[in-house]
Formats: sequence, structure tokens, C-alpha cells
Amino acid sequence: MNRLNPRRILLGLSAPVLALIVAFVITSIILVLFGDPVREVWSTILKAPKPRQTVQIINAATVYYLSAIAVAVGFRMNLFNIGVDGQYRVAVFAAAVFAGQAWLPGFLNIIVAIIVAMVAGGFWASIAAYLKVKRGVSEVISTIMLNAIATGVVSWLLLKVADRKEGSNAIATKTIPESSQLEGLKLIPGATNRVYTLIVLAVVVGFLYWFVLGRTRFGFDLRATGRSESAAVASGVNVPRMVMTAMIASGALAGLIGMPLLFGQDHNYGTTFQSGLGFAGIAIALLGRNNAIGIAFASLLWAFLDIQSNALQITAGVAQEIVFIIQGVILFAVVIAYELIRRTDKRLEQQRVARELAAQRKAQPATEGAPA
Amino acid sequence: MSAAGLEVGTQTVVGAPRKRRRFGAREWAIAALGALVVVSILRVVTGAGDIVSSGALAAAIGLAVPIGLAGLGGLWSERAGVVNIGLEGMMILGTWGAGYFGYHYGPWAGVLGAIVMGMVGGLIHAIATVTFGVDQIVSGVALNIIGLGVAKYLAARFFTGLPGGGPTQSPPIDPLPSFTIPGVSSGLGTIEKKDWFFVSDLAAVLRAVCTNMSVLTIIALLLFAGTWWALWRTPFGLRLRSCGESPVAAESLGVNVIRYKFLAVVVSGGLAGLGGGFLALVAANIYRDGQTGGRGYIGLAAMIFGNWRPGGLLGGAALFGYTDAVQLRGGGTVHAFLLLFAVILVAVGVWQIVRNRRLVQGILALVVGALVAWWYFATDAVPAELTGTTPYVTTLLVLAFASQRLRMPAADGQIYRKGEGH
Amino acid sequence: MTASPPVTQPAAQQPTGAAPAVELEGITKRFPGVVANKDIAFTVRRGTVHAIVGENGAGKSTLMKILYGVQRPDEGTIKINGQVVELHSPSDAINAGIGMVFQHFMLADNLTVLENVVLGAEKLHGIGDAARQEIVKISDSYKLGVDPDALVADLGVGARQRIEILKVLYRGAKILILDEPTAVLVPQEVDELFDQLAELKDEGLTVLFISHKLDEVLKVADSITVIRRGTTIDTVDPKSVNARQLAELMVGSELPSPTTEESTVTDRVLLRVDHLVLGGGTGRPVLDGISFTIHAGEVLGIAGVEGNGQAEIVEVIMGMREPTSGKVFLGDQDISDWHVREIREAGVGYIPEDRHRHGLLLEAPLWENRILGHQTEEPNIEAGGFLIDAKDAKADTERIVKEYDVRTPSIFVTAGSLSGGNQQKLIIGREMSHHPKVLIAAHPTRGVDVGAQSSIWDHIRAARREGLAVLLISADLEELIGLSDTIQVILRGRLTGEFDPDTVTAEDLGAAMTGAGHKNGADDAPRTGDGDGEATTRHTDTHTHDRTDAHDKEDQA
Amino acid sequence: ACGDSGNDSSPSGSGSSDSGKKSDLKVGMAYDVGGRGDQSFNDAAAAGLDKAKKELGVETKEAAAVNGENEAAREERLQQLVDAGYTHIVAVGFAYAASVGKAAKDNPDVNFAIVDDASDDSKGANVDQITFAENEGSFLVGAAAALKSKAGHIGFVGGVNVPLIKKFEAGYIAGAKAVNPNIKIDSQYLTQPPDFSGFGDPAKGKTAAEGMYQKGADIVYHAAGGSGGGVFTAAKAAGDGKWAIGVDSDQALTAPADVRDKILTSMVKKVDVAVYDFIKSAADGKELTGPNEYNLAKGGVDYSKTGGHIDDIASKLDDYKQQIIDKKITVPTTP
Ligand SMILES: Nc1ncnc2c1ncn2[C@@H]1O[C@H](COP(=O)(O)OP(=O)(O)OP(=O)(O)O)[C@@H](O)[C@H]1O
Ligand SMILES: Nc1ncnc2c1ncn2[C@@H]1O[C@H](COP(=O)(O)OP(=O)(O)OP(=O)(O)O)[C@@H](O)[C@H]1O
Ligand SMILES: [Mg+2]
Ligand SMILES: [Mg+2]
Repeated sequence: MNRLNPRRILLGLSAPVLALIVAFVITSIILVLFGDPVREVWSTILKAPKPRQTVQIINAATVYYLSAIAVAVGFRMNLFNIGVDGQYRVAVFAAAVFAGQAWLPGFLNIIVAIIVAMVAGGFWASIAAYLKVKRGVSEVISTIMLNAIATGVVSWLLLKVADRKEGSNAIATKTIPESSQLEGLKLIPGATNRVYTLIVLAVVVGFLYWFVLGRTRFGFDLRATGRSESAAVASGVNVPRMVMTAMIASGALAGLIGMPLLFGQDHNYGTTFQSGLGFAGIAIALLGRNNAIGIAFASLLWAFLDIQSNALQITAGVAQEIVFIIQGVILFAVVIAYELIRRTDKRLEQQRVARELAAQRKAQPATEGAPA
Repeated sequence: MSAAGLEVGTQTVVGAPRKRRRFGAREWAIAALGALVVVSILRVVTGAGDIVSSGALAAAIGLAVPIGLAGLGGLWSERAGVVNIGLEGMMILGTWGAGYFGYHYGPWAGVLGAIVMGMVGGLIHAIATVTFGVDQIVSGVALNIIGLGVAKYLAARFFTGLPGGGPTQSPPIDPLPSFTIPGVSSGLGTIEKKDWFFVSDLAAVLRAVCTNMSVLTIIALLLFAGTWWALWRTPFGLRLRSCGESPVAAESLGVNVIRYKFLAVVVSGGLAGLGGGFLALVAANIYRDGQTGGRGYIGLAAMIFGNWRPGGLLGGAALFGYTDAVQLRGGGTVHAFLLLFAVILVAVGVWQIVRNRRLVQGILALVVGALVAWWYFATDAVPAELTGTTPYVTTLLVLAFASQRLRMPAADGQIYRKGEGH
Repeated sequence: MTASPPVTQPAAQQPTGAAPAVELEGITKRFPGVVANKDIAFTVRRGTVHAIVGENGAGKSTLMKILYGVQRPDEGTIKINGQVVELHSPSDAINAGIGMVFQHFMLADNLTVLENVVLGAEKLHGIGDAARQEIVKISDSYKLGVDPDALVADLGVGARQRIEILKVLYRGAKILILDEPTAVLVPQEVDELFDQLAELKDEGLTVLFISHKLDEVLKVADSITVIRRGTTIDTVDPKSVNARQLAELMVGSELPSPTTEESTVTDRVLLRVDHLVLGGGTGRPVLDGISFTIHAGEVLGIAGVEGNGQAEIVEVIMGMREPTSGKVFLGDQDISDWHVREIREAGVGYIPEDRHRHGLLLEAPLWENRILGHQTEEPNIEAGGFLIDAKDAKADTERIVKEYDVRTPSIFVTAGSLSGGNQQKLIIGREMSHHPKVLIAAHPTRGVDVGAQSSIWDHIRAARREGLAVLLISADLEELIGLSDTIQVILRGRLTGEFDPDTVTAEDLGAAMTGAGHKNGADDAPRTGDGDGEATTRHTDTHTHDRTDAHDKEDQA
Repeated sequence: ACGDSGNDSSPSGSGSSDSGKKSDLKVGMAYDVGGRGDQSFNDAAAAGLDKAKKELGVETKEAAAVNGENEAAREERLQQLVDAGYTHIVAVGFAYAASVGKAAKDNPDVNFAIVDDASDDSKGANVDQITFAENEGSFLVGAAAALKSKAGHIGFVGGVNVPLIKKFEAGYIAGAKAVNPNIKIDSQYLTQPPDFSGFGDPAKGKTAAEGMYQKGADIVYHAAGGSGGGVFTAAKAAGDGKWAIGVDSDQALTAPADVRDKILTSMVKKVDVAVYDFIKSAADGKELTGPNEYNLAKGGVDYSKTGGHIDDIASKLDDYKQQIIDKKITVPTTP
């Protein structure tokens, strides 16, 4: 009856496993159907990653994790922040410009730049929040629009501040000083590359997400709003303020997405900076069921598929995009599996409730005029 | 999470039995003419001739159609109570279908192929959301990922090695027929060139619709009219809409809710796929990787913008297509819009202060209006990087002023399971 | 749904001979873990009103849903007009000439009346003018007063009820099922409904009718079937039983005797509402100059047809809505512009009208629901109010479950898996646990069965004795009369009359509520005093009680 | 599938060399987004590879980038090729700059070439930094446009607003102005980075070019990759006297047949030559390294004459060409 019930855990685990199997089968069918080498594809994807690739998986997962958490904050209160994509780009641009100026010494520069990113991301999200609260504009539309507007605005500003390197055709902000570049952690033995130092950020964010949402009053209010807006209002939650707060928090977290990349890899923001992370975050948050631990697993799975598929063209001669199909099918399969399990579980729960009530009734007959 | 979202900010007017103003054909016509007068004035004042040129309007139609079709897909689905964020994925499938079938079997097969591929997307969404009752947002997001993957994979698989084709594009497809009304078009062209106030502008509008209209554009317009008729004038439509408003009530009256929802979502996919097909068959004459460029999302936005109604959606798509066209065609039109924005903002500011007695909002509007006006007069072009955002900014502004009246189908986004609602 | 068609011919065909309209045999329906219907058997004669009574959860609605094809029985046979039918879906039932008005209205708010009515029956008269004429015709012939082009969202409950009936008639149903049709109606509306039922009966239609209001049942029914815990207990003739006997048949034991209560009204003002106005856009205000005062130990009842501003009064007092003008005082403090949370923290308890929408998080476990609304108060918090104290909250939930007899296997099940009555007890327990000074109780016993009902009343009375001020809003006039120290009637956003519950009758209140009675202020209320004569009929229900004292009227001036 | 090694219909094919002499060189090619078959930039690189394969008998392997990918993904792609035993790796596109720099450092035994970058990021003792003087080639087609324009009004459509494409624009404008200082030039970019859909959205290309033609321009030059198809369609729809100028390869040969006769000329960027040079140099044992700019003087960029539409002005263009080669004219790189 408590949440830690072995049956529950078993049911909970069976969903992802089932989903992976289904994804495997469906993708294989597609491959066979179109005459592509099934065995090579799977042996490439499922091959044990080399240490170098393990690092890449962890790194990619770190970034995905931050993105998914940013999205999940909104989801937990029924806010659909599609705008994480634009928010992180605005934020990383602002942080890159700031850090590139090297106004502050090494480490301090990083800390303040991260704050700058959070402020910028939060600010961009606040536009959508304001429009929702004050003007009733659905955040779904406004964030779609703001993503596109972010592209234009960042492009425009980037051209203004760009530091064009001799002989380069790329365009980017000034490279951050070396003292602020993070070399990375040597976590995986045998790898030449390193895990982003700012994986720490992901861990902290994950913990805070769990703690704030699960343990604090603010988190309770936020979840209550997500579960039933009307009940939250009646319980004293100031929903408009909550929308503002959650949206801005989501944007501020979105601001963190680019930080590991900025300080651990690219060292500037430019046209080749990774894009589309916000959209990946939506899928991963949904796959991880908006749960801090679930999202961690989902990020790792997503990153694993991404990295392992890099070699597909080289080893199997199959378009790397097959991995999108696998990811999409997993997402479908997971939710369908959860839904089937939820139904089973609900039925079992009702049976149990009824049984126990019947037992209670037998044990202590009729109080207060209830049927004997 | 549920797909319906929070209601905050969408204030409903309380009390006083709502007097529903009928916004019929006449009102629409008046509004359209009014808008035309405004842009005529703008054209004369700013000298930006492209504001109402037949070319810009024709381009606007071309850009609006795929968005409109995607939105129409969204409309079908959401009117039956299923949120469809997967329109983009369905559109992408449509572009591939158009490319593949269009190349091998001719453009009409391409049209069919686009619809069928879109329907496959719709079918997946329907199975997930209607049959299995999973969260509609999750399903839509997954579908977008799959749509993208499938199209790229199939393109790489089937277009590589074809003459003019490759992993990212199909070989060229033969064009679909298009129509020009011969005498009228050139006659109107003459009037348009005169630059007469309003008259030339009206001529431009008329010319845009009788010159080089693709048959697919005409089909799209018919689909709009047909959707309106089917959903609001037939028993079928009543049943379908009732599934989006109150599926339990519909079920209690013997409506097979599951069947209608399923059908609606599949049709939705077909329409979005056709929108993708338009991109591949008319807007370009090839399938191209990434061709949709987020138009599925824009279609969804246009549908919400249009208050889940075909007429409104048409307006939203047209607004978007038009602003996108003028910004792509360049030449200072966007700059001219600054003046329009400034004037509107000042008008709103005055209105707020004089009529609504909202000093803060009014002054804010006035200040922003003044800033925009200053921007207009102090520069002679909007930076190229920013003109691209015109359609998005415009949409956002229009919504900010007018979105309180939007109302989505009451049961939109809610999961429905047979027999559980009673 | 396309399985096999019903065996019978459409109802349009003339029924054969004198076969009864409905015959049920051995109907059994099991839900996971519950047997909702067990071996149900009874017969309904054609052209009669047949009532079905039973406690909450006795299985009445389930049975009706089976008869309407919404649910399939596990065992048993249904005969309509003497022929065995298989009802797979509502369409089968409709084809067999059955129509049903559900306990919860089945209307799409954003569609017009016309659309709601023709939905699913488009084949009959299309969806255009022919259908409109038909609706007007039916509406006229049964005096339903329905405007086919109105938007359902704009209509009140009474009108919705009539649309539901019209829907059924439109389909040419010969057998009508009405599941608790009177629960939300005022007496006058109930009378109108009964007149209409009588007319239907005269035309040879058969009506199956569920109600918890036994006096109504006795008045209108030709025959009454009692269901207890899923089985038919008996079918009785209304002329041969009285309400009390009927109630005892329902619960299967003797009813507790009515309790006696003394006035506990003091002169300490706890809640004062001063000329509240709530504008309604361009039209008439939703609240128009509402003023009243509630003292410690006083229960102020507000009677009114739903939709006349009761909900808005509550929302304004609770801070969920800003009044256009006017003030609300808690003691001496002006709380008009306080926020919900501050108001709740200041000691205002809230039992919302719609527990599912405003009172509970249905997907959250009971202990989280115990925190809801008191997120800033002990025992739910720790670390200076920043953190949620799950441990203490759980322990306190256990206490509430025990003290308020919330029937649940554990505090970890979701609130949604409790029955309505138990959900309500949880809410009451939660609100009472914070020792409110003022309790805003909207329909505290709606949809709750007799047992739970009386325990909820007991809790309210106990708190009142300790000086609680209660604003009671209820559609149940018996409840209002039984619990209140004063009753105010609200009509179109105004308080139009004050009544003394000792002397007023439900009929008087009903008249005032619909505006049919006089509309003067407090000075000349109450109207007539012959309440005692009717008390016996009225007080058949288990929850009524006599009041022995009449308190000072000056208090409420 | 792209870079499909086992597919016989594909012109590439790894491991086996069907003709020519055998070389033990193993060449890996990492394409930019779009990969082989994009009818543009990547295809030009592929042509160089195919030529090397045919003539030198090298073994090849190909892989393409994914839209919006991470820096690490690009690094990994190069590293995968190294791991698979490829000794010479060509990275197509400036996006690979940093990855090539890093991979070159990590794998000193492997030789790299990068197309479109000559920055410090990609510098290395084992890196051939290939760049092109797109501005010089564009100058020539700009001059051609100005010479051919009757309206004194021409246009430029750029795919995505990035410095590389601005280089095309700058040269084009300079060339046109050199002929006619008063000429009117409309410029339009389709999208802003990181939205690279401007290289693959023919609908947008068509709309932009249509606008220019309708406002009086008679010749439009595009540097918009796949969106260029839309520019050609617009030129065709605009009717007689309206022209388009192609880019990267001689598009009068590669564009869809029905629009080829609307292509006045193309600015040819000989990526194939550069790629071939790199492989050839390796086969010859004297690896090309360091910055190698393929300019007019080296024949790395040029204009095409297919269709004979500009035969009448060829001498003038060649004159400009000589002036640029002789450094009498310096062509700007930014507009
Ligand atoms: N869909 C269902 N799934 C599981 N159990 C159900 C379902 N519907 C009803 N029940 C159970 O069947 C029993 C009978 O319910 P029913 O709604 O028929 O009662 P009722 O007599 O109509 O009560 P009320 O007077 O409150 O309307 C309830 O106790 C409930 O537990
Ligand atoms: N559609 C349904 N699906 C699953 N369970 C249901 C459903 N409807 C009712 N139940 C179960 O039936 C039980 C009680 O249902 P219901 O609310 O009808 O009971 P009740 O005692 O009649 O309550 P009320 O007094 O509110 O009418 C609950 O445990 C609930 O879980
Ligand atoms: Mg019930
Ligand atoms: Mg019931």
C-alpha cells in the first residue's frame, strides 16, 4: 500500500523494458522492409562503447538532462514550455559574450557567466509568462514564436559582437579566456577526452529539482497547480504568480543547458553551437516522466543512442537518422506500456481497496447508522 | 500532465448572459476592406509599394497554404478533442510522400502520396491517443521525432542515386497545373501599376487570386470551405465536434466517440500531409530535407490564433503567410510596418487612457509607440537579421491584443475512455 | 459497438398486448472488487411512474446504466415490452425506445440546445429547421420553455434538466429513466417536473425515477422498488408505506432519532460582509449589494436557486475573486483585498461546492490532500514554513481518518479512489483540524449518503457550539432549515428575504428563491408559520431535527 | 543510404576499386549536413573523391553530419574514420574547424583536409586548410550580371546569414558596381543561424527571388544551396529577359532540365579540385598542408559559360579576371 511495493516496482520496471523490446522489434522490421542490414545496425548501436564514447555519452546526457529538467519544471504544473530551445540560445549567447569579456578572473568569471545565463534565459521565458498571465496568450504559441524571434535577435546581436577569426568562416563570440575554460574531469579510465566539469551542475540541478518539488512548500504548490488548477487556487496558491515563477524558473534552468558546452567544449557561442537541445529536452522529460531519476535514465538512453549511432554510416552504411525512428518508437512504446500498466495497476488497486474495506466492515459492524 | 494546460489568464466574462455577436460574412468582408484601406494608406504614406503588390499577395498565398493546411489538420483533430502537436511530423511525412510518389507516378500521385503518408502519421497518433489513451502531447512529440527520422531515412534510401536526387532531396517532380484568368489578370495588372489609392490595391488583391493559382491552392481553399461545411453543417460534423466538447454526452447519445476521434485524427494527418505535399509539389518542385521548417508548429499556432475555427485559421495563416512573404521579398516593407505598429500602439495607448482609464498601460503603449516611430524615422531599413522575425512578432502582438476571447473545445486534450465517464 | 443489433423492434412499433414495459431478471454486475448489482429483479408496468430508492452506492445508477446500454450486465436478462433485448450501447437502448437523463447532466456546454438535442438523432429531423420546429413543438406541448438556439453554457440547472428531458422525448422514447432529476431543483421546479411526468404518463410513457427525497417519491410514484447493497429488497405501493418505513427499508435498520439543538449564537461578530457588488461585465451585476453578519456560534444559511450568486459570494469571501465594491471583514479586520492564502491562514475554513474541482487533488494520496489548503500551517510544515513536513502530515492524516471515519484502506491511496462521502469527510476533517473561526460550507453533504450526512452535520454542530461561525450554502432546504440559525434567500445576486428556520417551510423558501413569493426585506419575514403541520411529512428524512428554541431576531438585524 | 558502402548503385563504394590503379591510401570523407547528393557543395567534394577513386584507386568511406549536432559529434565522426583505419580524412565545411584541429592533434599520423576554413582552430602540421576566394568568383558573376542587366537592377539571395555567404554577396556587389556604379542590388537572406533551413527551403528561395524579379531586377544570383532551386523556378516563372546565376557547380548542367536555360552563368567553386589535389598529393607522397586558398589565380573559383548566354561578354569578364589575378583589383570579403 505504500509506494515502495515490490509489485509496483516490478510493474514500473517492466514498462521501459517492454518499450525497448518493442522499439527493437519495430526498427528491425523497418530495416528488413527496406533491405538494410539489420545485424550491422544493431551490432553498431549495441556495441559496448569505447571509453571515449562513454565520455561522450555522459557529456551528451549531461546537457540533455539539464534541458529535460528545464522542460519538466513547466510540465509539472501543466505549462508547456516549448521555448526552452530559444531560451537556452539567448542565455548561452549572453553568457558567452559576458565570459568572453574576461572582466572577472577565471573561476569567478564562470560563476557570474552562469548567473548571466540564468537571468537571460529567465528573462526570455518571462515574456511568455507575462503574455500568458496578463494577456491570456497560450504559452504553446508564444514560445514557438519566441523561439523564432530568439533566432533573429541572437543572430543580429551576434553579428554586432562577433569576433571574426582570421581565415575562419564561422562566426562566434569572443573566445572565453583560458583561465575560464574548464578542462573536464578524468572520470573514465582509458579515455582521452574528459567529462564536462559542469556535470556537477547537472547533479546539483537534479538534486534541487527533486528537493524543491518534492519537499518544499513551493514545490507542493507547483505540483498542486499542475494536478488541479482549480483546487490549487482554492487552496491559496496564487496561480498567476506561480505561472510567472515556474516559467521563469524553467527559463533560468534552460539558461544552464549551454553551460557545459560553453565552458567545457566550444568556449564561445557561434553558428556551429549545438542547436535543438530544447526539443530533445521535451522528449526526454516525457520519457523520464518528469522525475529527476527517470530523466537521468532517459538522458543516458537518448545520449547512448545518439553517440552509438554516429558510427552507423561508417560501419553499416545506414543513414544515421534511423536513430530518430528508434527514439520516437521508444517514446511511444514507453507511454503505451505505462498506460497499459497503469490500467492494470488501477484495477488491482480498486480490487484491493474494495477487499480491504469489506474486511474492515466485517471487523467492525455498522457505525453511525450505516447499513448493517 | 494533461494536454489541456493551465487556464490562467484566459478570463471569461462573468454574469450577464453573453450576447454573442455574429461575425458573419458581411462583417468579415467589411473587416477585410478596412484592412485594405489601412494598408493602402500605409503604402501611400511610406511609399513601400510591395505592401499590396499582387506579387507579394500571391507569395503570401503560397506561403499561407501549407500553414493553413497544417492548421486545418489541427482543427479536425482538436475539434474532436485530440491535441495534435505532431502536425510537423505529419507534414514532413507528407513532403516525402509527395516527393516519392510525385517523382515516380506524376504530381497527382504525389498529392495522394502526401495525403497517405500524412494519414499514416495520423494513424499512429490516433492509435496512441485514442486507442491506448496516452498523453496527447507525448504522442505528438514522439511523432515529430519519428516523422523526421522516417522521412530522412526513406529519402536516403530511395532518392540516392536517382537523377538529380540524393539523400536529402528528391529528383524534380512535374508541376501541377495552375490557372490564370487571361484577360482579367493583365487588365488588373494595368490598374495595379497606376498606383491609385485603394483602387490599385484592390486590383492587386484581385490579380493575386486570378493569376497563376495552383490547382492545389484552389483545392486547399475548397478544403477550408468543405471543413466548415462538414463540421458545422452536417450531422457528421456535429457528432465530431461533440466528441471534442463532451465525449461522455456524445457517448450517452449513441455516438461512437472512439470512431469519430480516430477518424478525425487520421483526417488531420492527411491534411497536414497535404500541407507538406504542397511544399514539395507547388512551393518547390522537389522533396527537400528540412523543407517544412517548423511550419507544422506555425500551423498549430495559426489554428489557436483562429480560435479553432476555419475562418479564423484562414486569417491566421494569411497573416503569417503575408508577413513572411513581405519580409522574404525585402525592400523596405517591414520598415514600413514599423510606422503601422507605431500608429496602432499610439491608438491603443490613447484608447486605454481615454476609454478604459488605464493610465499605466496607456502610457506604456504610447512610449513604446513613440519608440517604434522613432525607429521608423531614424532608420531606413530594419536589420536583415530582424526582418525574418516579422511573422512571429506580428502573430505575438496580435495575440497579445486579442487572445482573451479564444476558447478551445471543452474536452480538448482530455483522455477519453469508453464507458468511464458516467 | 456494432456487435449485434437489439432483438426488439424500434419502439415506434406498437407494443404488444399488455406486456410490462420493463422486466428485469437476475441482473448482476460486478466491478473490480465490488458487486454493484446482485440478482436484481423487478417489473415496471407500462404507463406508470416507477421509483427506485436506495442509499448512496446501493447500485441504482449502475442498474439504470445497464438498462441504457452504457454498461453490460454480467448476468441476467432484460425484457422490454415483453421481448428479451441485448443492449450493447446506448444506441441499442435508444432503438428499443429507452431514454435516460443521467444523474450528472450530459450536455456539451459550448453547443446550442438544438445541437445538444439532435446529436445522435440527426436521422429523425436533420440538424436544421425541421429539427428546430420539432423541438419547439415538443417544448410547447410539454411546456418546457426551451429556446433551441440558446447556448447551453448560458442556461441554469432547471433549463438544463428540461433539455435533458427534451432530448429523450425528441428521440421518441417510450421509457424514460430519470436518475436523481430533482437533486438540483427548487420545489417549484420539482412540481413543474412532476406535472410534466404526469402528462407523459397519461400519454402512455413509462418513467423510471430515482430520488433520495422520499416525500417526492411517495408523491409521484405509482410503485417503488427499494435497492439495498445491490439487491432488490422489495417493491412497494406508495400508498401503503410512509417515508420513514421506506427509509428503514433502504438502510435495513432503524433510523437514529432526530437530535435536538440549542442556539449557540453569541453577539461576537466574526464575519461581516458589507455591500458587496460584483460586476458582470456589461450586464446586471452578479452580486448586488450583499450584506450580512455572522456571529460566533451562528449558522447563516443561504438559500437560492443555483447560479444566483451563491458561488460568487463564496469566491469573494475566500479571496478568489475581487469584488467590484464592498468589503469583507473578519472580526474587525478588513480582508477584502487579502489573498486566499492569507484568508485561510487567518482562520477561515472552506468546504467547497465542488470537491473534485476545488477541494481535492484526485491523483494525489490522502496525506497530500490533507496538506492542501493548509500548506503554510502546522502540522504540515517545518523549517520555518519552507519545507513540507510529510511525516507529521501523514500522522495527522491518520488521525483525521480515524476521527472522521474516513473509510479507506490507507492514507496512501489516491483521493480519487474514495467514494464521494468519504472524500467529503476527509475535507471536513481537514478543515476542522485547523480550528477555523469561520467556516464557509457550500453544499457540505451533496451526494453524500445518509450515514455520512449525519456525521458531517454532527461535526458542524459541534464546532458551532464551540463558537464557530458558519456560512452554509445548500440546495437541500431540509439541511438549511435543520442547521441554520438564520436563513437568507438570494435571488439574482441580491439577498431578498430573511427567514427564521423554526417557522419557515421548504415551500416558502422555494417561493422566495424563485421570486414567486414576496421579495421584501427582513422586516416582514418569515411569512407564514404553519410549518409544524407539514413538519411530519418533511421530517421523514433521517437528518431533520426539531429546534426547541427560537433565538433573538435582533441578532440578525 | 548516404555514404552507403554496400550499395552498388551508389557511385561510391568502399574497399573495392573498380578501375584505375591501386593505391593503398584510405580516404575518409566527412560531409557537412546534407551529404552526398545535395546537388551542391557536398556533391562537389564527392566528385573530387570519386575522381580520386577512379584515377588513383583509393579506398573510400563517407559519413555526413546531422543538423544542429554537437561539436563532440563532429569530432567523433572524424575519430571513427581514424579508428576504421582511414589515413586521409577530408572534412567538408567550416563547422569541422575545431574538430579537425583536435583530431589532427590526437592523430598525428593521419592527414586531414578541411574545406572552407583556414583559422587557427583547424591549424596543424597534418592539416590541409582549403579555402576558396568565393568573393573573387562572385565578383565575376556580379560583373556579368551588371553587364547583362537591362534594368540596371539585380539581386542576391543568400541561404543563411553567415560570413561565408556574405563573402559571396560582397564579391557579387563589388563586381556589379565595378561595371555599373549606379546599379541597384537587392540582397536577401532566407534564415538566420542557427536555423539552417535557409539552405533547404526552395519555397523561401522562390518567394525571395520572385520579389526581386517583380520589383524590376532581371538577374538574381543565389548562394542558397538547395533553396536555389526556388530561385531558378522563380526565374523561369518571371519569363523572358529574367535570369538566374547558379553557384558552387555549373548549375546549367546540374539543375533540373526545365530551368537550365534560365541560368546565365554559375560561380563555380572547385571543391572537387581541392579535394582531388589533397588526395593526389598524398598519393604522390608530398602531402599538402597549411592554408591553401583556391582563388582565381589558382583556378579554384571561376565562372561558367554553359549555354553560351555570356559569350558576348566573356572577354570583359576575362579582363576583370586578369585584373584580379594581377591584384589590380582587390575584392572585399564583406559587403
Ligand atoms: N465504473 C465503475 N467502476 C467500479 N465501480 C463502480 C463503477 N461504477 C459504480 N461502481 C460501484 O458500484 C456501486 C454502485 O454505484 P452506483 O453509482 O450504482 O450507486 P447509486 O446507487 O447510484 O448511488 P448514488 O445514490 O450515490 O447515486 C458503487 O459503490 C461503486 O463502488
Ligand atoms: N468510472 C469509474 N472508474 C473506476 N472506478 C469508479 C468509477 N466510478 C466510480 N468508481 C469507483 O466507485 C467508487 C465510488 O463511486 P461513486 O462516487 O459512485 O460512489 P458513491 O458512494 O455513490 O459516492 P457519491 O456519494 O459521491 O455518489 C469509488 O471507489 C470509485 O473509485
Ligand atoms: Mg454516486
Ligand atoms: Mg447514482
